[in-house]
Amino acid sequence: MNIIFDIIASAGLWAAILRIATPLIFGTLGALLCERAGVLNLGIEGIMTFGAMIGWLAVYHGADLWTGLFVAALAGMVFGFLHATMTVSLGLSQHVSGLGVTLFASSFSYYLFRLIVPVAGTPPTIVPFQPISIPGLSTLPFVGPAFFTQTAPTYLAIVTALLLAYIVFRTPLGLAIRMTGENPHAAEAQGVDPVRIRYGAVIIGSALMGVGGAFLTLSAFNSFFPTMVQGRGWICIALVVFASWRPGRALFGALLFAFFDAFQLRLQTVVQGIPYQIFLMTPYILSILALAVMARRARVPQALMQSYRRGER
Amino acid sequence: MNTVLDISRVSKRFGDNLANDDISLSLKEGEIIALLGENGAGKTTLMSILFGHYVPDSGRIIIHGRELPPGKPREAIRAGVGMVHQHFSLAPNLTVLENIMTGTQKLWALRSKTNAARERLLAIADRFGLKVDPDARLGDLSVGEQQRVELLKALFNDARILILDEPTAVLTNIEAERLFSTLKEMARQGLSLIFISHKLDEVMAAADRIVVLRGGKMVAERLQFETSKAELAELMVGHRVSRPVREPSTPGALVLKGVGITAKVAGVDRLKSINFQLSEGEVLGIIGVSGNGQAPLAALLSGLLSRTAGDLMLFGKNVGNLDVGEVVAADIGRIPEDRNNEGVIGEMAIWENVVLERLSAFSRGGMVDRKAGMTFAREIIDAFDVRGGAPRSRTRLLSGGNMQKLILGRNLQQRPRILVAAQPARGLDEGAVAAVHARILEARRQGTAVLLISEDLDEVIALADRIQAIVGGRLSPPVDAGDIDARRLGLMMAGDWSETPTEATHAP
Amino acid sequence: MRLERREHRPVYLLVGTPIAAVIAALLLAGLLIAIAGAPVLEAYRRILVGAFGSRLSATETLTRATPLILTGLAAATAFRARLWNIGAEGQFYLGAIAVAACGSKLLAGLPGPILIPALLMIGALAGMVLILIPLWLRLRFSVDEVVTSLLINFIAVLFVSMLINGVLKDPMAFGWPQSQSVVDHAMLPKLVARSRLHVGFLIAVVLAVIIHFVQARTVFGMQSRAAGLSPQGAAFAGVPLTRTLVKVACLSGGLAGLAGAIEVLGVKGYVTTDLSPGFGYSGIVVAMLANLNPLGVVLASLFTATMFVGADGMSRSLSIPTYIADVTVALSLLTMLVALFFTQYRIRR
Amino acid sequence: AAPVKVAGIHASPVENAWNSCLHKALQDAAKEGVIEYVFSEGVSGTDYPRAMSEYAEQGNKLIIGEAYAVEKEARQVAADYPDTAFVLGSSGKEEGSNFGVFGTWNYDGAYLAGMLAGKMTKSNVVGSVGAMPIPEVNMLINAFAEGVKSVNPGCKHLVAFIGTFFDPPKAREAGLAQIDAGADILFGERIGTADAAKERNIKAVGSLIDYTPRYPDTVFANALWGFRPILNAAIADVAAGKPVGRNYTAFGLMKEGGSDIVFVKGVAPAEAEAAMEAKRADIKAGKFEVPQNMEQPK
Ligand SMILES: Nc1ncnc2c1ncn2[C@@H]1O[C@H](COP(=O)(O)OP(=O)(O)OP(=O)(O)O)[C@@H](O)[C@H]1O
Ligand SMILES: Nc1ncnc2c1ncn2[C@@H]1O[C@H](COP(=O)(O)OP(=O)(O)OP(=O)(O)O)[C@@H](O)[C@H]1O
Ligand SMILES: [Mg+2]
Ligand SMILES: [Mg+2]
Repeated sequence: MNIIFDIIASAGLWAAILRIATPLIFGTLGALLCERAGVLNLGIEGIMTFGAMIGWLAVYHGADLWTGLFVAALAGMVFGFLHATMTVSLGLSQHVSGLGVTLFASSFSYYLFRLIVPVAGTPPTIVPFQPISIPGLSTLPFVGPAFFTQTAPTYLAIVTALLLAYIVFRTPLGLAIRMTGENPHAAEAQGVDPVRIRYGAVIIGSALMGVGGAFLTLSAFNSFFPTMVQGRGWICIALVVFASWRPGRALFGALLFAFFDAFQLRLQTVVQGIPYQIFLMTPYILSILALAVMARRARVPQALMQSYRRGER
Repeated sequence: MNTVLDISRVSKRFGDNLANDDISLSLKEGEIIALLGENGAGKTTLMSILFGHYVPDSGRIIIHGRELPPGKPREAIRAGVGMVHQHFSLAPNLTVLENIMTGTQKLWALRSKTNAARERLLAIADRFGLKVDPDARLGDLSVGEQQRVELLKALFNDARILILDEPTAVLTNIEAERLFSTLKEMARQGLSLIFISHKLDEVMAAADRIVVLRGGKMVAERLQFETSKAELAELMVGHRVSRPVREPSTPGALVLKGVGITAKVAGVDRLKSINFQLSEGEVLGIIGVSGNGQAPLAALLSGLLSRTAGDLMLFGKNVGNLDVGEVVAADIGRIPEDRNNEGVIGEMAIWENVVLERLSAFSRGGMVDRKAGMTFAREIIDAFDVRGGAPRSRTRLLSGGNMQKLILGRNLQQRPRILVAAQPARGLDEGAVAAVHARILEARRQGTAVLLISEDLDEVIALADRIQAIVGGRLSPPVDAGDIDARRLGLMMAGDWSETPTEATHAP
Repeated sequence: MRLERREHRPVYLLVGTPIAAVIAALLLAGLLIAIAGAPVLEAYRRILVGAFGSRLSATETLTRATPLILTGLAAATAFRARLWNIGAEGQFYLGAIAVAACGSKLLAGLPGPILIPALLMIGALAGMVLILIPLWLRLRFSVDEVVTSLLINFIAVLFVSMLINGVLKDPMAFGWPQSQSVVDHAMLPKLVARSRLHVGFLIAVVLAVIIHFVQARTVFGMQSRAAGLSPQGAAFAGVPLTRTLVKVACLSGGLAGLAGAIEVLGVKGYVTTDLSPGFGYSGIVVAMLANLNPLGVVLASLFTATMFVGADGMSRSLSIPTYIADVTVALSLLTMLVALFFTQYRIRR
Repeated sequence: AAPVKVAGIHASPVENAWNSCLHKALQDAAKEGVIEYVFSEGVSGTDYPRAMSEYAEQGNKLIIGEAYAVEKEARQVAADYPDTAFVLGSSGKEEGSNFGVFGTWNYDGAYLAGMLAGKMTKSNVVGSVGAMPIPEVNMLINAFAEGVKSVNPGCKHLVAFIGTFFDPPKAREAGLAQIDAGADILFGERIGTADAAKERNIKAVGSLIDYTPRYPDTVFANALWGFRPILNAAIADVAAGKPVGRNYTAFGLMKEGGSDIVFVKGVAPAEAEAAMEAKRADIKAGKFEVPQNMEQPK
């Protein structure tokens, strides 16, 4: 018990939570935006991979870090556009289109990476985002090192979550997005074009996914490796449900998941004799338990995964 | 009065189906037009074109002298067109206010003006006498309230031209009357209205002018005072129709009896100690305002809901809770209220839909007997005049009336001993209603005991031998159809059954 | 521009569009091959050669199609009843590890003709057990099974990893964590000598035919389809929804578990954590390509395997990055999806 | 002589440190004109045997790769193509005349690096981050721990596995977790660990390749492993028509010149460096053997 308390009381744990959570926050917000408009985007895993690759590549070729993030967002948009074309315009199955995008985006990013970056020992590096100490706050005991010495994209992720919450619940655009996800026919009957809303949500959502991927290569690490996204995208899909499609809760969910992960990494170093796989499993198991508790209250967007073709009934 | 709307030579084709064929129509300020036609005549299509849901193949829509760009609901709304859809276009998970506000403000505004919108909504609601709670979750509202929200939506957008697609199909007579008085008030305040209906009474009562479509063509246009129900019915269908009349009959043996039945839905008592009995060759009508327990009663007798108390006697034997299989096996036919979601599975073939509920009879050793199923489907199609489909074609393609005939057919073809029919004629055109009623009376003549659950006074009076009202989950004592008039029935539906003659046991 | 559902599907479209899709995918892949500086036409020839040019490549293509057929069937049967089983990957692994455990120790004493069917059953059972978790969560707590079955994949793979690092670890193994090998007489007979092609391929194809028959002809098939198309309508018609769902889940999970079992008994003989290069996920795509038709699943799997094995071989013979194989498969899936769409719809104006 | 046709099959992308050792050696040999080199990377276990067969059928004389996840099938393929030489990374035994094996035994260097680290730690806690507890990783981490213990018996050694070969950000997080738990020197079996050390301004030890140029002020020692000696031996055998069914591991040992430690002088205390150099000489001379412990480190 004492060990566990020590771990929880260490500022390092909390700083790690924010770091680990950042790509998840971006990814979850992206997936959430898509789903709020009624489109499941299983392309996330591939889009994050491509974002990680292309963002890094841009910086490697001389762009600055923010441009790198922007390039990743743009790439996400391109894949979002592809997914939207297939699911919104053509009304193809959202599962399959998403898995197809993942398959394509990830293999394509490996292929491009291999063509562009010559293989030499370990992959080349860039100078990633550095932690920003927020004056005044970062020197506070415990709280300072725990929460106020992160890199800029981490703060951006949190701001994005709050901003998205505001947009979804407090603006006409957000209402239009929600209506499209609940009943696109009703949206259309009110003069809101569900096709455009869905395109917009999927494209912007995918941009966020791209940024989430780029965080891995531009802040969490400094070079790109194939397969380095390691299922983080799928976690985001689960987190959206966990969050009952609310951005604020998505932020919380991502932090909770990151807590389990950061915690198990620390527990491993002090608790011996338990297979390490058990530690790695905990975040997933706890997510499922949390889902079981939350599910009854969660309100799924009613038109999620339903294609909308104008003039068809 | 000046013309506010001109529909000019509109045509629209779906595949091989010419849904609208060169239709022209104009609407004046303050005028109410009723659009009439059989199921599938093209009414909804025409209105959808007007509102921009569909793009016409040819033709133009002119509002206040300006041509409306095709296929843009937004432009239609801006031009002052409001539409209340046949199938509600609402989001159950959002609040009333959110449903109404969607799309009414600049999409890129930094903040929703929620308070202003709420005030405006309340003001409009007040002006037209349409009370709602703006912050209620829409899914929690009754159908009638949802209808009101649909109207408010249009009014909120400053609609000057209001289109209502079968607004009363799911309303009770009382709700419908209230709606029409609101509509007339609107017309008085200068709005122009087009409404679609199959109910000739309300058409005659509310419309200034009546337009009839048949097979996509406009076949007639009459002023209200120069026509009659009979003429309209004939114009619609193309030949004379008259609803069948119930002949006197003597009921046979008692087949179904419920004593003190109580049932819960989602933890709440929806049926409260009800009593009823039903004999061979008679029709028992259950009348009531929507949402008073009709659905649980139908579900209970269809094998979908268990009772928590009370006895059910089937053919003189006390039975426990029945499941669907047992109900079907006991020769009880069932016509569900919601034909699109319960009655049929649209994506399945017609033959599959007719055998699905009696697969045990149409299978051997786990194998479906397709041949027998196909033959059965063909029999029904022939015997019940189901038009527009072969046994193998998808059921979704049938029109509402034909779908209903199919459901009737699969239940009646094998002469059930009991028929539980919930809202059997809802949403059907005059010809189809007559056909359905004839079938039910035919079954009665052959000795079937019919339990008719309906919100339509005319229907119940026309078909039922005895009538019970359902109010708040309770059943009134039965009254003889011969002794009753619309006024008394109205009172009973409001829960006042003190005047009813006490020829049967009182509900406790 | 507007889409319109076709009333009739002309034969030239049914034949022509898939061909057009393959051509489009190859053109796009050709672009990427050209970027890598390789001769494009030669690359196309090599893809063909790589997939069917020799006994090796042809048998390899069929070998790789085998697990895809089974996971594709798993997805197709579940999706048809609107059970979104994304957990085939985990079920695959659980089926595999169950077979490895029983086939190496517990039942190893049985004679082959009994052992092999028993092991196949055990693999299927393991898959069933795993799918019952998300199913139970859905029935009991109404938790969306898309997410739970997806998450369980990760847990299943970690669980397998734990076993092959622990109790099931092969003490005689050469070091890497791997399960003990199943006994030799538990291995499925080869279809072609000196190749990896095994009887499992035939089993998969026969199962596809059987499932097609079950879905088209039996009471269960009709009920599960009804339950998927309209739960409300099916309930009204007396289809026992829960029971049907459980049966469908067992079938789907069983097929995915069987896929894992057959991969172990047919090819590898033991389990490692890289037994499946995403067969569970590819199965979903294959199923949708096939429009959830079991016979279509066989074709779609063969198509996918052909593209992969062909492009993989091509990358080796032309020395361009291996990842071109996955890119080509992804492109063909995407173009094929679009092509199938245009057999059902047409664009007007 | 004409260059030998060699194919490399890498289960991981060639960025992976271990694969990069092979890849680089093969590329160098190709540049020198000794071999003709083609390769595939990211080849999954399912596809690995096919890649072997295809390369064999394409007429490659020597196939270099890793059998770890496909031991059984790899041997089967070798039996099917008796005219092709296969020399694969494996912890198992050679087989027949054309299936040779090699292990990655750079634990000598890890032991020596441990000797430096043991004397450098101030917190008396060091940490190791590994991918998965496979024998060669275990051996490496155990040797490092053993080296630390030999000079500083009271030093605590933390171990964490991240469960995957490819998640540098996760390796970094694991490293940070160990630093938070008090470690002030990290042994990074995985790339990513040194990044944690760099961020917290502590020192780190690298493995397989020389990480010092990548982390100049952080990585002060590396347990190097060179594949070239193994490759040369295999090429020589193939060229001479000798069977390759033998174990090439020894060519990678320190005393054979295959592995070594490189370190930045002056980072560790002078007497620690001296003690380490003495041990290094002993190992090279065969006077000292670093214990081989394949058990999962605790
Ligand atoms: N989107 C569509 N695609 C294909 N066919 C359609 C579509 N909409 C309507 N139809 C067909 O056009 C015809 C006219 O349909 P419409 O909905 O306008 O009839 P209606 O008069 O409103 O009937 P009801 O009284 O049943 O509401 C019908 O045959 C219908 O099946
Ligand atoms: N399972 C349920 N959970 C919550 N509310 C319910 C449930 N079933 C019915 N209700 C609500 O109870 C009221 C009575 O419904 P009921 O189904 O008894 O009436 P009904 O006559 O069938 O209604 P309608 O004809 O409008 O479908 C309605 O307002 C309905 O929304
Ligand atoms: Mg209509
Ligand atoms: Mg009702």
